[in-house]
Amino acid sequence: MIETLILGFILLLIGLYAMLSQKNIIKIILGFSIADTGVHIIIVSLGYLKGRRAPILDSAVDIANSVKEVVDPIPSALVLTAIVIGLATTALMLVFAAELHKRKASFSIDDYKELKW
Amino acid sequence: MKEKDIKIIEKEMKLANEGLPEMERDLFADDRPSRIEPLNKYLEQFLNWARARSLWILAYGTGCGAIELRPLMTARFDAFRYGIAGRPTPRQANVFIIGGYASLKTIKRIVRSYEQMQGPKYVIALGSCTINGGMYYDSYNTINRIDYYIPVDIYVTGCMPRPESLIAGFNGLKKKIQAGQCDGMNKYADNFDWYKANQKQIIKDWNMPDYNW
Amino acid sequence: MINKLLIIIGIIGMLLILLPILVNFQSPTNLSALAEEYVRGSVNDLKSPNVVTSVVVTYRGLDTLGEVTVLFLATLGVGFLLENKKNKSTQRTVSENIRTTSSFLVSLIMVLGIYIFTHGHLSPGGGFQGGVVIASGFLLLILSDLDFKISHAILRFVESISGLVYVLIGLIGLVLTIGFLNPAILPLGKYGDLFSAGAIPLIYSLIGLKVGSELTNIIATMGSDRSSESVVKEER
Amino acid sequence: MDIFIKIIYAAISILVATLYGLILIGIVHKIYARVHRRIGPPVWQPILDIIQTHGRKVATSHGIMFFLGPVFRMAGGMGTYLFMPVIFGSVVFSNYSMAGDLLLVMYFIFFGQLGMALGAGEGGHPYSPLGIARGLSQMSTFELPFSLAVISIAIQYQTLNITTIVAAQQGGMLNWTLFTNPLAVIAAMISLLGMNMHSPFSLVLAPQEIPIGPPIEMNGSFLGILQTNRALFASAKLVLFMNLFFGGATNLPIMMLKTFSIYMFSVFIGAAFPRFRPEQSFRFFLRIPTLIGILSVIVIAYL
Amino acid sequence: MVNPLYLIIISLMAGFVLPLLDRVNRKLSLATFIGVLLANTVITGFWMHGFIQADLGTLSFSTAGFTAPLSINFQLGILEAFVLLAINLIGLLTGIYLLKKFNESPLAGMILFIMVVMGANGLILTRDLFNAFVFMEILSISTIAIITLKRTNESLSSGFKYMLASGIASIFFLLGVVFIYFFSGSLNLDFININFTDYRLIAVYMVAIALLIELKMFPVNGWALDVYESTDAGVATIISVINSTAIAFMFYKIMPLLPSNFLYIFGIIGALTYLMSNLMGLKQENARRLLGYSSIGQMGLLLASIIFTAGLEPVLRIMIVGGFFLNHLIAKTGLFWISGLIKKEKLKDWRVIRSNKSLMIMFGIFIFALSGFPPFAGFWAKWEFVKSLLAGQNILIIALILLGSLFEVIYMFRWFIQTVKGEYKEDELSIMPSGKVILTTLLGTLGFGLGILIMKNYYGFNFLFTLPILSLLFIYLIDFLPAKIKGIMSLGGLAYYGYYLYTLVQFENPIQILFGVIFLVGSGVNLISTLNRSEISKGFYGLLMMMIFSFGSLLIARSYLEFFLSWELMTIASFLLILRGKNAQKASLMYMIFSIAGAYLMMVGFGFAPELIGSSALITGLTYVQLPLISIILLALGFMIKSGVLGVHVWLPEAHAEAEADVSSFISAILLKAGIWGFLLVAISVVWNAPQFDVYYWMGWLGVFTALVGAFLASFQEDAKRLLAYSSMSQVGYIIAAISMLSHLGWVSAFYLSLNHMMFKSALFIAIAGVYYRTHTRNMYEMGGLIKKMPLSFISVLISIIAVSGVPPLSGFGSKWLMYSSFIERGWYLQAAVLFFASAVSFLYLYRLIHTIFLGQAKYEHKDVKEAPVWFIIPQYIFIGAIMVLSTFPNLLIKPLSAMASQYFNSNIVIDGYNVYSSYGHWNGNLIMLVTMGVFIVPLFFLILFIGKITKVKQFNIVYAAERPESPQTTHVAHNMYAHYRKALGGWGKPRIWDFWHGSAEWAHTMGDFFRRIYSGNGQTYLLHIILFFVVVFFLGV
Repeated sequence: MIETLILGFILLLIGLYAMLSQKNIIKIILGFSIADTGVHIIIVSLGYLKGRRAPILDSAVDIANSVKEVVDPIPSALVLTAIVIGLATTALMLVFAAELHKRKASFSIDDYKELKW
Repeated sequence: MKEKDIKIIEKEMKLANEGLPEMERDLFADDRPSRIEPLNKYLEQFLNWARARSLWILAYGTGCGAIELRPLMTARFDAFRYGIAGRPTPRQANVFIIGGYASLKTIKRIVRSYEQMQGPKYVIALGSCTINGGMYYDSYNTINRIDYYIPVDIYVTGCMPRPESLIAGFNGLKKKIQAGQCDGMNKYADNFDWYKANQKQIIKDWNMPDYNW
Repeated sequence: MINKLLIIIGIIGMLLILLPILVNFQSPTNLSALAEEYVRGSVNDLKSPNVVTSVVVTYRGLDTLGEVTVLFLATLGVGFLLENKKNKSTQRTVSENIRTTSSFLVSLIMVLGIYIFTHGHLSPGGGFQGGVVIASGFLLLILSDLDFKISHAILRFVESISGLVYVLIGLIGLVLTIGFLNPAILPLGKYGDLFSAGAIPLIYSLIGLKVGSELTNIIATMGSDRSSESVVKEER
Repeated sequence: MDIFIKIIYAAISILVATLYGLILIGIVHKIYARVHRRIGPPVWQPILDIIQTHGRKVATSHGIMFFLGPVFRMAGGMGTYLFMPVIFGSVVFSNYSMAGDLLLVMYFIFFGQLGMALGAGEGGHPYSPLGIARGLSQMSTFELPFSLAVISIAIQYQTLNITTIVAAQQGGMLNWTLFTNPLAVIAAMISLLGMNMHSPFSLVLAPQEIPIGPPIEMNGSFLGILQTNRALFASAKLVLFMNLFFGGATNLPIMMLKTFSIYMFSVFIGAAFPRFRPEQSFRFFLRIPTLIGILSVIVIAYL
Repeated sequence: MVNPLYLIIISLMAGFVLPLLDRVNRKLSLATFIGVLLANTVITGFWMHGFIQADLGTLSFSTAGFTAPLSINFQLGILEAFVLLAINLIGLLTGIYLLKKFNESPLAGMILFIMVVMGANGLILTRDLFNAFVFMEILSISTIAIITLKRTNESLSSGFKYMLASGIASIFFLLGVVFIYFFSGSLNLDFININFTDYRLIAVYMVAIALLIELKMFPVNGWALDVYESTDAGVATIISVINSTAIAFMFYKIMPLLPSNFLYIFGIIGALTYLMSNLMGLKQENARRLLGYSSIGQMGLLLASIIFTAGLEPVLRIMIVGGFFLNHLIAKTGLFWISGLIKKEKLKDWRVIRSNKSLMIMFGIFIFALSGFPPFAGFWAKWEFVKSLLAGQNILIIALILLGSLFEVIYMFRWFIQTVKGEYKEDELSIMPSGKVILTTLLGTLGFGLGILIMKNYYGFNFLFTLPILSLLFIYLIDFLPAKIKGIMSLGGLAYYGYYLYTLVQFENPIQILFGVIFLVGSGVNLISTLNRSEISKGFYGLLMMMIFSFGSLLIARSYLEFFLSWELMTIASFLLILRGKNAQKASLMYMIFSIAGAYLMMVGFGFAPELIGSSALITGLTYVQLPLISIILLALGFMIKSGVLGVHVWLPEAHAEAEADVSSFISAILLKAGIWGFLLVAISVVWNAPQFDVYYWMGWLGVFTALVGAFLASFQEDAKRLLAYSSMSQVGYIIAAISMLSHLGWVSAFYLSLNHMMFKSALFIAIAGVYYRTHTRNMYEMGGLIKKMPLSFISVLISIIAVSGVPPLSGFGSKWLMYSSFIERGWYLQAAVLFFASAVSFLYLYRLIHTIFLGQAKYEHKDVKEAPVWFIIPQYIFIGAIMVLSTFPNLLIKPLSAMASQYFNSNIVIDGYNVYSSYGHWNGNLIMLVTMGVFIVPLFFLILFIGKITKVKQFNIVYAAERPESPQTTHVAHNMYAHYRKALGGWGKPRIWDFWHGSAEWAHTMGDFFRRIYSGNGQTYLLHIILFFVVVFFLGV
């Protein structure tokens, strides 16, 4: 489904742009989340087949002819894992942000360059 | 005498070099000058002949008489035709011209330079000042008689003596040499203690070795 | 300025790189061979109507195990970072309405969560979804009930035990030489039943417990950590 | 038996060369005197001087190397002389030229200089090393044009053997290297100025700066030997140049005539020019004469 | 065998169970922790063993009861087993290393550590792309979390930067994987069978870029540096080693998917990373960050090697990639561990390591290993890699890698030297836990053993070639003995070695015997001078014997590799020997840098060279191959660097001057000859197989000007040893020019001069060593008048300088005569003139040497100086005796030398009795000697007869303008003796070459400093780098 794919790409780019341009760490993390979501949307929309149903073979689906009726289950499976991993990453990022803030009372990424060169 | 005693005496014969700082005494020779006899009469005569014709002046202008050496060596009087040539170092010269009065400062250098000349060596004393002090006879800073300090072979009188008289003096020296009468070196060695005493009496800050080899 | 320019160049560059995919994108008309295999296999081999669940729990079970691990690691990391920072000072008050309603709702949410993960192989949903739902229940409790204290020890215990059992179930398959994480260690049962599809419901339940406890743990840890504010105040 | 005769011949040869060299120095004094409008000493004055120096009754020695320095110097002079043929075709004056070629002679020149430098060095007088430093530096610079000239004639005659080189120049004046390879001769003659150490290249003795330089502590017989060697060495160098560039000599008078003429070249230049400063001298040799030398090699080798 | 899935299962179970166990007892959890790591290691060890025992092929292990495309499968082949074993072993060791730390910190640390190892294991094993993504996430999340084991502001912020970068990377990876699935319909690497062309390219590109980012390629690696700098040493180890390795392996797995042009670009990026990170490392002063730069560089190298060895046969490929990998693994682990033990940030503060000898040795081992020295794995890998790159014509990559390697050597050895030579104060001492030290030592030994293993088993080196290393080890074992005993043992060993080589190995070519004499007999005699050592002299004899035996191996080497191996061993030994000097820091560093540069040139040169036929010694083998021009130039340059030819001579004076007194003679007299030996070998191959372009003509010019410039520089030195060093340079110039002539007479003169130079330069250096031993100064102007105190030394110096100067009648003239004859004969006229000039200039320094030391005015402080010790006198007089004999009977030498050279050229010298005839002239050494003695004796007797009464006067009895001298210092003309000459030379006298190298060094540092500014420390900038990198590389590839 091209529309959702475009949406995914837009979200990805917006997320990346936010990560690059925003100085606030929280906003950067948000940017990451947006980009991540974009990626998830892209994954799902790649697996979508027009006019088909979710890959749950209950009574609504003709089991014998199921391969013709359901969408690709793999991207769905993948996205499930990806979401959880994204969640974990985001959580860890946020904790880092909190911990950093605790030390310098600043959310600006420019303030955290003690180490360089 | 036993050999041991000779050694002791030889050791006593060494010069003390007391005027020198402790550290430097080792750096100077401490032998006394000694009398040297000619080996062979005929050889000596031949050598004296040659010595008389090859007089090398120590180019050290000790006093105002040194001014006369320039015309002597240059075109007008040309002493080189007699075999008289200048030498820049006492090691190689055999004639020392005391060019007039010797101040207390100069006498020290004169003694040192004289001692560093290799014998046989001759001294020509120039002008009255070297004989009796001349016009500086009563100066507090000049010595009156040079031959108290080093043996002189020829005096050339005058104040100043002209180059002509200097040449005459050289001729006299030559005759003396050829006759074998110029023995200043041995005279100095024989009377070394006397000369040294005289020198030390007049040179108060004696900071040289006792004999400047 | 140059920085901004470079960012824009970078983003435009990305766009240019990604654009050909969009331009050439053609929605597939058929499932890929692998997907077809999965769809058939889910029915025939695993007796699980939810193909996604089959894929997640069985075919790509190792992924799921890894995913659980990632979450576990995140929990650990969060705990590791925020440790020894217990600061209970709070000035917030919560209204009676909210407290009452939430305590009522929580039990429903919990039941829903359990439902979701136990029916993972039958209907949309599964261990993760159920776990998240359970955790949201706890979140509600934490937000609404100020005195609510959840025991980290219990959470960890649940977390550990469920993780351990999950691995052990997998291990049984390996020991029986039918493959690591093979749900066929239990009878497959009848297609469409609650107790069917072998160990899938069991695994999903464990995952649900684990995810629930892990998320709760994260939330609780983060929630209990308000020390940052006080530090800021001191600094000012 | 042969070898003893050879030794006697060599002794005669050296004696002649030394006497000739001494007279040559006497003549130079005379010429200088005439230039100064003086009468000057008799031509045998150098001989008298040598007798006088040897006649000194005492001598001071600074040590073994000081003692051996003049010996080295003399040996260098004698060796240099002995390793080349003096008179073409003469048995008496062929010396020990069979021991080696031109390279040997060129390097044996250093033997005496090095020994003397060591002897003078042990004298402990600061002027000695100053003079030696100047001398060595200058030597290194005039060796360059000289070596170029030597290489040039080596290419020309296809040999480094002095006797062969002389032989190739026989049969008329136009066969001399002077005419067949003038560029090499110019380069070599300019470096001869430096070799002879007459002003303007009298850096080593430099009477007004470092009075007589290295031998300042030398006295008595040491000086006598040095004086003797100066004569011998001068004639040796002149013989070398004569052999290489001026057709050699077939008998003694011609040899004397030729060497005298070569010597006069540097003497007259010395009488007319004041002394260079060291760096001026070095630069001089490294510029024009070197270029001429290079040119001579290029002309001979590649044109 | 155990299913590799257990690697994952055990770790996971442990991870889940540990929180419970920890409630019971911390000790229990620690035991579990170590148990898991141990179990991993044992499992992989068994697998590795199994793969070595039998060819099991590649095994596949699927999960969930389904086969591959359906389920996720693991693959285990020998490659996987090898990498797994390595990282699990390092994991185990690092785990032990960190045990104390873990005991004190929260439990999470341990679990995270296990998870890092597990993630790495999974990443290596899995064949499923998405599964790889999961493991990569496990790996990076656990790594990031464990970074905060050391809780500082820096580690937190660097961890955050890491998160951002790896977040982006994981987005790329995920997208890439999904696209791959979308295009190919499969996630399993074994089942992806479409080409990713045009718009599909982006799929694999994204995956690859994500891996490159995680691999910390330049310039997307700023965050990694921060992490390395800020985190705990053990954690840095696992990031540098375990994490990176797993990802590199992942990259290896996806390589088949990538189009070749992109692979090439990635390879270049790898090489560029190696270059850039090492360049930037130059400017670094923080030890941990420096290690970070080095780690990143090594990863770049690893990546490049993975990519560029793709076409090779598997064993060789494992050799190269595995070699680099193991080398990096061991060395970097060791260095990071040491950094944890030292607890010092600044490089120069590492000098406290001197308080712990074994740690210091390990530090050295790691540095040498990292710099690619034999016998460590990196050496072999680099050798083979360069060779294979050359076969593929990848010159650019070689240039990048070797340049990078050079920079690495520079900073590594600068650090090493600073560390082992720096003085430390007692209060700086840190107590180092012995357990960790033992662990580090174990690791170092492991690395060493591995290298030896490769050497023995892969290449099957002869015992003789391992002898240098074995002798070092052996003497290290008996190092507690007094120096004299060790010295005598060494002499005995050397004598037997020489005998063994002569009788049993049997040289194929007489030239080998000549150089054998130079190398072994020369060393033996020089060895006598070392017997003067009264202290124990720890390490000295080991290194010395290592150097000498490497000389021997150079002689008998039969292949390029044998030669190069011996060459590098020689470099190590000589470098360490030089380093033993008191102020040798700068000198030894310069020596090392130039040696390494030379070695790299040689390596490339050998790479271009065609294979040798048969197994005869190199000197025979090279005759039959035609070296290409480039090979000739590179090899010759490499050898000339070692001989200190003009332009690259700057190391030479420093090394000679600053080495210990008795070492300098080895360096000058013998080590320089090793360069000559190599140069000769190249020349031999050119003689019959002349290349189109007469490169040797220009080398001749180079040699000639080396001689001239060396002579001038020697004349302007104040330091006696430096003077001799420049003199050596000058002499080597002669030899090089003579060899370059490629003519019979030229080679005879080169051989003659080589042998002569060995003798007189040894004598001179030992004499100066004796003087230094007594006066404790090398400045010539501080000496003077020593002839009366050290007459024997004086005589030996006198004879030697006469021999150097080439004044007849001593043997030096022979060389001069041969030289000029050959030059004129060959038609090199202007060269001959320059040599003439040089030899005239050499009088300047020779006189200066002997005058300012032995003549002139003695100083007060040297009043009580005695003659040099007898151990210095004996070797001098052995050499002097040899010189005298050879001077009197030159034919003893000329005849065999002529025979040696006539193997290659038509002989055109005629030897008739004592006469030697060339086509230009002749020379009779015996007669010259007799005549000279005669003319010497005549004036001597004359003088004795006529001198009259001699008064032996003393030092100050000089005419001094009627005054007495003030002091010896003001009376001794010594300082700046040739000032006038320098003035005359004007602009030519300026040290331009020195300035050039200084300028280059400065420039490199400035460049390093300039480039490292991109690492602004801002996490966002790093993100920008990543995005731009992504875009730029893509468009580059397309």
